[in-house]
Amino acid sequence: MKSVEIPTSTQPAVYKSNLKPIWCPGCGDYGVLSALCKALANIGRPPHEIAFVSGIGCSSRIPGYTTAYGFNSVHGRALPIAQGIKIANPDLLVIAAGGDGDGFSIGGGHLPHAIRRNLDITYIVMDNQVYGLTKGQLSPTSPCGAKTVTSVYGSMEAPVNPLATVLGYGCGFVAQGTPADLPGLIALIEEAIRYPGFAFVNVQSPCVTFGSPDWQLPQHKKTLKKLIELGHDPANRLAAFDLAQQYGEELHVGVLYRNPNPPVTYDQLVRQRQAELAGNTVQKDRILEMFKVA
Amino acid sequence: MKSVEIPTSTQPAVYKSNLKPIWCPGCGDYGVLSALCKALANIGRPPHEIAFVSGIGCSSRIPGYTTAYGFNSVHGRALPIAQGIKIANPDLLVIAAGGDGDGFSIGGGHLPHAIRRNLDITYIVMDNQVYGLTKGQLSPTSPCGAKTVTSVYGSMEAPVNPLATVLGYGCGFVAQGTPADLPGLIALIEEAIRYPGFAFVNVQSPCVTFGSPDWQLPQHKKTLKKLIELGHDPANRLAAFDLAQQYGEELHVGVLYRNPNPPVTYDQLVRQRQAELAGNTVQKDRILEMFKVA
Amino acid sequence: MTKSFGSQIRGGESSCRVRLSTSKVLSAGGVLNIAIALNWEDYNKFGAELPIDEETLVIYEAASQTPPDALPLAVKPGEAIAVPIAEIARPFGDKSKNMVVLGLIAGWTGIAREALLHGIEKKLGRKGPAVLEPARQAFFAGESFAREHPLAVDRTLSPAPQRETPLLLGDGNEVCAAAALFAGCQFFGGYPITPSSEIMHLLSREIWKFGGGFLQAEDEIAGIGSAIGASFAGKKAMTATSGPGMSLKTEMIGLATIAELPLVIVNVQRGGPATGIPTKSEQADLLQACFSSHGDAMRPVLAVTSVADTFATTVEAFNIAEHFQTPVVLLSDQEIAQRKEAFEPIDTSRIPVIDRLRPTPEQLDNYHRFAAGADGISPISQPGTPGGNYLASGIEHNEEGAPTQSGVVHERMLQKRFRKFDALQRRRDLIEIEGDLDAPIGVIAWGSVAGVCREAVAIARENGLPVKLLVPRLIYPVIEKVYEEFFASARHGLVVEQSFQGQLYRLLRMYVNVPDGFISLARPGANPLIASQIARKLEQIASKSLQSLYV
Amino acid sequence: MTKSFGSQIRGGESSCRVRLSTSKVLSAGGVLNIAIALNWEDYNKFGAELPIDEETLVIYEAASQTPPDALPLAVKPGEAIAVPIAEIARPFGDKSKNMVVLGLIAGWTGIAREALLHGIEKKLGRKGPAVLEPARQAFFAGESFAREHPLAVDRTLSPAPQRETPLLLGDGNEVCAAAALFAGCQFFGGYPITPSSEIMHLLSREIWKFGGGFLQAEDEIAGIGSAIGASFAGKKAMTATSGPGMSLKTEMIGLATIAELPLVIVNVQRGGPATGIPTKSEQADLLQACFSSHGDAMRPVLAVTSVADTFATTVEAFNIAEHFQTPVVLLSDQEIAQRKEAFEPIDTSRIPVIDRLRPTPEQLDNYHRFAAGADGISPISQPGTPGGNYLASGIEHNEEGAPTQSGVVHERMLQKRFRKFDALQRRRDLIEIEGDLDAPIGVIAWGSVAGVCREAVAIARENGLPVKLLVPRLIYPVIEKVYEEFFASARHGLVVEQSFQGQLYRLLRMYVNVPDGFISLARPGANPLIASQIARKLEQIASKSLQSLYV
Ligand SMILES: Cc1ncc(C[n+]2csc(CCOP(=O)(O)OP(=O)(O)O)c2C)c(N)n1
Ligand SMILES: Cc1ncc(C[n+]2csc(CCOP(=O)(O)OP(=O)(O)O)c2C)c(N)n1
Ligand code: SF4
Ligand code: SF4
Ligand SMILES: [Mg+2]
Ligand SMILES: [Mg+2]
Repeated sequence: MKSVEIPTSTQPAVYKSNLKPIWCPGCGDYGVLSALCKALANIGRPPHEIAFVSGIGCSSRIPGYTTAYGFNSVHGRALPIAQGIKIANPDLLVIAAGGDGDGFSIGGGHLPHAIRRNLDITYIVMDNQVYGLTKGQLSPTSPCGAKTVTSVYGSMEAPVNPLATVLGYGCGFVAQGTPADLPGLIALIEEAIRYPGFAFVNVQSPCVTFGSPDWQLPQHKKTLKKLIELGHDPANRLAAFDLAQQYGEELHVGVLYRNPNPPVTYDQLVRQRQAELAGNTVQKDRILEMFKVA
Repeated sequence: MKSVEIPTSTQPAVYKSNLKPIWCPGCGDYGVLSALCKALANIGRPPHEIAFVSGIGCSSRIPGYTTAYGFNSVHGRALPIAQGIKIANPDLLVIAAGGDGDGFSIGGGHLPHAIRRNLDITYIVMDNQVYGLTKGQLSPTSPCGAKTVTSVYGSMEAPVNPLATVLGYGCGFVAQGTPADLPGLIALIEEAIRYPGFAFVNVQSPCVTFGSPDWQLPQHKKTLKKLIELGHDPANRLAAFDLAQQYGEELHVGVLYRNPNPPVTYDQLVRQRQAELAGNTVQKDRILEMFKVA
Repeated sequence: MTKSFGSQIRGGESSCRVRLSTSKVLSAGGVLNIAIALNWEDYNKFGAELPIDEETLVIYEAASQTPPDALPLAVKPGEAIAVPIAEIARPFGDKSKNMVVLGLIAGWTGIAREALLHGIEKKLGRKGPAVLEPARQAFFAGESFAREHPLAVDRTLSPAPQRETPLLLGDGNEVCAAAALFAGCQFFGGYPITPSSEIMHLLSREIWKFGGGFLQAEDEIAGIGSAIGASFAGKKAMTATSGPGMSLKTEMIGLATIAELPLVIVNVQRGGPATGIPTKSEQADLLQACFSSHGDAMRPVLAVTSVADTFATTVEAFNIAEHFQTPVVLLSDQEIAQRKEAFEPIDTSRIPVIDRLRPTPEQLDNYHRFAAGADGISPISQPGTPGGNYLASGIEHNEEGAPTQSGVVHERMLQKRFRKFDALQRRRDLIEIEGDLDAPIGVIAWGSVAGVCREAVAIARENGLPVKLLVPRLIYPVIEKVYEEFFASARHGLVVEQSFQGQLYRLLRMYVNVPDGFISLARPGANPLIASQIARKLEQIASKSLQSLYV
Repeated sequence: MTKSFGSQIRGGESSCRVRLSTSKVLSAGGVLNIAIALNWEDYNKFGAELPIDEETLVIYEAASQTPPDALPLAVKPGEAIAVPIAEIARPFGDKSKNMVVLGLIAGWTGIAREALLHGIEKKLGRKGPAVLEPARQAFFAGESFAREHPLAVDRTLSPAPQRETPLLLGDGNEVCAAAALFAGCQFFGGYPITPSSEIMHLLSREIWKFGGGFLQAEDEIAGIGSAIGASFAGKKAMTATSGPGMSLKTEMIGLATIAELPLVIVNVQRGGPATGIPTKSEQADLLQACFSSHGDAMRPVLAVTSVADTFATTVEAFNIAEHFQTPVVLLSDQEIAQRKEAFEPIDTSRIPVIDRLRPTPEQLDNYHRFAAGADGISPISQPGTPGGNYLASGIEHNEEGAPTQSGVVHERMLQKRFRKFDALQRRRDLIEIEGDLDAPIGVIAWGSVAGVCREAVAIARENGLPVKLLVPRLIYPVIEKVYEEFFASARHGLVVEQSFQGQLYRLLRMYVNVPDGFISLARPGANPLIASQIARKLEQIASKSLQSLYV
């Protein structure tokens, strides 16, 4: 489980590197970076105990803008790398992040398995319904009918519903936020990191350059609905699944689902197994004894 | 949409090739092959109008045992290939099939997209909760605690829940069957093929060689519960999602979910778009005119 | 025209190179004739991409307060003029600095004002006179400044001769997509990636009009997978990507090889490895193109050599794919793919289009999908054809398509799959050789670097060097005879390419005895190779090779 | 011992080859000394895998009613004896035919009864006397039959000398996994695939005991991805696969290269391409191992040469990975990986284990992850270390790890990443050379074929041919000097390998001048190469090369 000591002195700035973001002015990802640094400051683990992994995309540049041990890997592969890190060293606080394309398209095959394995990892998707870095193609969360450079006559596909998808996978912590509600987003990310197990946060992080005009921060401010105010009970998985159906139509922010009885995480099981079997260790210089014929 | 004329004379044997299956005696896949050939005979499309695609695994050998145009491709890639076929020639009846490993593990990244694109393809998974062809490793549907050659101390992972997963993806037709109830399985496969859109059938097809002893055909016969007898309404998606949670504990057979208002399929949209734009076709020998500078 | 951007997604620095000539433009060009720096900091961010030498005219913003003899440049340019660009532009609004610069250039070089004014009108006309008119005025202001400040060395260009047929304008990616449609491509499946995405963009608009289908897949594996499916279904199919996507497609390329399904795979190369430098050109995916699959698999590899050549070479890729029932890798590179080039109209009626061999009714009577004639090619049926039913597979199979474990059948099938490419050894037309066939010095180059080397060889020839040039459009299989003949006279020379390892040089060594006098001139990507430098290298080689005659 | 199965998953035909010798067994063997056919149909299903020649003793089931001079074999064997095996076995139950056969062999060759009886007891003892006793009786019955029917040519073997230390028994996959643990591997991430899965099986049991972690991933990309993650986190990590999985890992291998993360990737080769022939051996993934990534990427490629050698070579793979901070491809092949072999105990105390270079406290004061010394290697910090924080990435980066688009930095980093491998040119110990260094004839072989060639060279030497043998354990980078020296005397010879293309031959040509007298002897997989045939080829070469001396 993640350490929860909070040295009160930690400042968000400690988590910001001096690399200048390449993001366009006004990009939603600036807000995500701020919120994350604030949440980390609240938690208080020093940067060198954090491993922050991403794929490729505008959003996936984020680890480089923090002082954590960062890994800006290749497109779609943040989660396998993050899992390898966490198994290899469960003491680390492991965060994965990336775009909607990175996570639900090319990386979509890793998500169900990361979720069912349930390592204590927080996964933040900056969902802007478009491929930002490659300049505006259809993304898996682009709405049906969306006109982009690869769908000039309008997309003919239903979008991925990230919230329903991860609930279908049995994810223990599912939330959605937006930089339009920064305090809310900070709280969600903090709660996700503190959740003992795999936690998923979908952030509606608008692309000002290629994104849809009616899905930008000012719009968010107007339309967002706080789940807590809707009276949603985050312990109710079926209700969460029902609410999730409105993804893309309603902007729900808050915790959709939090497993009230989080199961033991995989990284804890790894430790248990290592401890249980440690007594059987053969000395390395006697390793060939396993090939002796009786 | 698939043709639904039924020439009454078609015999199941017409769909069986003379290749001798390599399956172990008693393997559940024999039943799936029978059921499929029966269902195809009921539908009556001739074998040369059928394209039958699979990945790699014991189960994925199935196209070779039929007289359809078969494609026994590589591990996990049946669905992308099937989609390419259907878009290229919507007249074909396209079926994809494979194992739990093939479909939910290595091929798991393709499933959400095949479902949201909603081409008129039927996908049959022979779910035996194990890797048969590679001789008994953990599969994504192996239950937690399962002991296999890669999990001698017991698996530490929650399994994939195929039914909940595809419901999370918004699949329009979701069913489960078992060769232990052959007439039921025939009917399910036939209904899936007739469903105008992407249809998913999970078949509990036991591996007699590496499979779990309490999940074999005689057991199935005893424990299976017909959804229709449970009074389940297949038009109720939320109820289906709720029932799906019992995957691995209860053996539900029947249709979990059938969209009562199937949307237009992608292959139909492809045709529409081709028809709409056909008038704009440039003569091939004048194709370079698009590079003229005004 | 080659554009280049800083790492910023939007905003930030960018540069644009334009090369103008009355003769054929063969490359983006090396050293700049005229360099314009709107500010020095951004100019220098592009580093070696914008090289200057002792002949360059440098025009820069006077507001930078840099004395002409203290420019922040490694080389002292021929002439440097500080122009108060911002000041001149100010009356005409924020965005008119570029117009002032156009005016300056028109003024100093005499480049056709009419055409420039026409261009400005085309670009801005529909935004209304409130936008257009200040732009025109800014242009005029630039022009007057030039007139009032003549250059030390006159740089006036004589007007271009009038052309009968106007040139076409496009970039390599667009031309590639158009050629695919011409070749009969009816399916594209792919996943966006810089710098190949424009192929996909164009096809996503146009392919429907030709009765084709399009899929933006969830990843590159699904992209090629869907194309393999479409090819199995009987359609000419294509996928396009860049290095990282190419790596992901590796397994599926092997599948298409053993299942003998026609398919064109375009790789628009960029800086590697891994994510590398996505927006810059490199030629370092050649060995991958030839050897990435596991097992003994063989696929032809073609490379485009200019924007215009992209048309014919893309059609050739389809023809080879269809005729030999094979995946074909078509290599382009960012330099060609994203460079807007004016090119001569192409006589498409002289470009043949080949379709795959279908079984005859007799063959369908007892159809054996993989039964091959002497040429290794077997007729391929398509779903929907009665009697043509067969099993395609990635498993080794016998003539009927049934899976096998037999070493004997395996060997027979490998022979079939390799033998069919023997015919490519006769495609001498797919290697271009220029210059005196008996020349003792040779240059071998491919892709966008071929254009640079054409210029380098022209320079060397003007200087009296006996140099010939070899540019393969079909790179693999290596057409051994052609190289042997080339090397028969040329015992010295260069294999020039934009990679660190010198991949073509190594590839050639595998199959032909490359003379020891041939040197690999290999530079990694991002910065352009420069024709004059290559020409200088040729002179060194020439003097050494002459020496060697006397040893 | 090499087992082979028909295509049936369970049931169906299977064969088993055992090779016994008092000297070191170097390969699975070619032509059989003794062949036993329980029925001819199944025997012949294995085709060329079970070759027979004029000296083979064939024992077959009398019930098949085949006269000894009408056996369904291409070659007439030395002697053929029909034995009523089923009849003899009948009293002892269904499964005792094998025991009868063991008795026959013991009877005719004199192979140690005691050991055989001990083996039977070990195998069946715990099933109780009701199983054990009939088996023993069946063995005795076979023995008596043999005693009563002496062979035409005596085949009695003299008893093996008593050994001081008993041999160890294992297959290549198990030895590879054990070596990984010895080398300090603490993470395995992978996906099952024949014929590599046993590496994963063993590690899934044992790695925890060494404080390590294990992940059966959802696919090969995630398998290598998790291993890259673990390596980034500071642990020695490994993944293992076979051809199709290797193809899928292509992109991630490039990532490990540019991010400079140590990693061992095992590829147990099988028949290709695509799914190919999963259960048979081939050596056709070599060029892929060297060149599959896009971009200029370089990784060392090692190959094991026997079951026993798998230990040292696997440890070497880890040492190279850790020292050079690089992915390493370790090639094995099905023949070695799944062959049970008895081998001499290995003195592990003489095998060094090397760990990656960590930054010193001073270096951590102002840590630049990719700042390299002259040797190109930079100290690598691990998460959890204060001050060592850095950004690993697949994007080209500068010394600090910050992303860059600069061609100049790109070139500098490429130089660093290639330069570090210069040191491998000095690792002559990773190439084994046997025989007279001045021999005019040479053989080069790798992987399991090295063992076959050791035998072939021994035969050739016995016949008086002056032959030497070169077996690289480090195949790539090609240690040029060693080959140049080898070729200095040997101007004729063979490069022997089990692939269609002759991949090692081509690879060598890329980097060294292979004499024209060196011929590629390349045969595709599934069927074994045969030492005597290679020896014969050497004789041909010898007579030709001698001729050439007189030309
Ligand atoms: C294997 C591979 N395929 C494709 C790409 C090109 N590519 C880079 S980022 C990206 C998608 C970006 O979209 P998203 O993940 O939503 O991130 P965003 O830029 O919108 O934040 C693509 C297709 C790549 N780098 N690697
Ligand atoms: C890329 C790749 N990875 C791994 C394999 C090895 N492999 C073949 S089938 C299989 C899994 C079989 O399990 P499943 O899909 O459930 O089918 P089953 O045999 O149980 O019917 C694996 C891992 C392969 N052929 N290709
Ligand atoms: S392109 Fe869009 S997602 Fe990318 S930095 Fe700009 S605004 Fe952000
Ligand atoms: S191993 Fe299992 S799944 Fe495979 S054929 Fe045998 S019984 Fe069927
Ligand atoms: Mg996005
Ligand atoms: Mg299975």
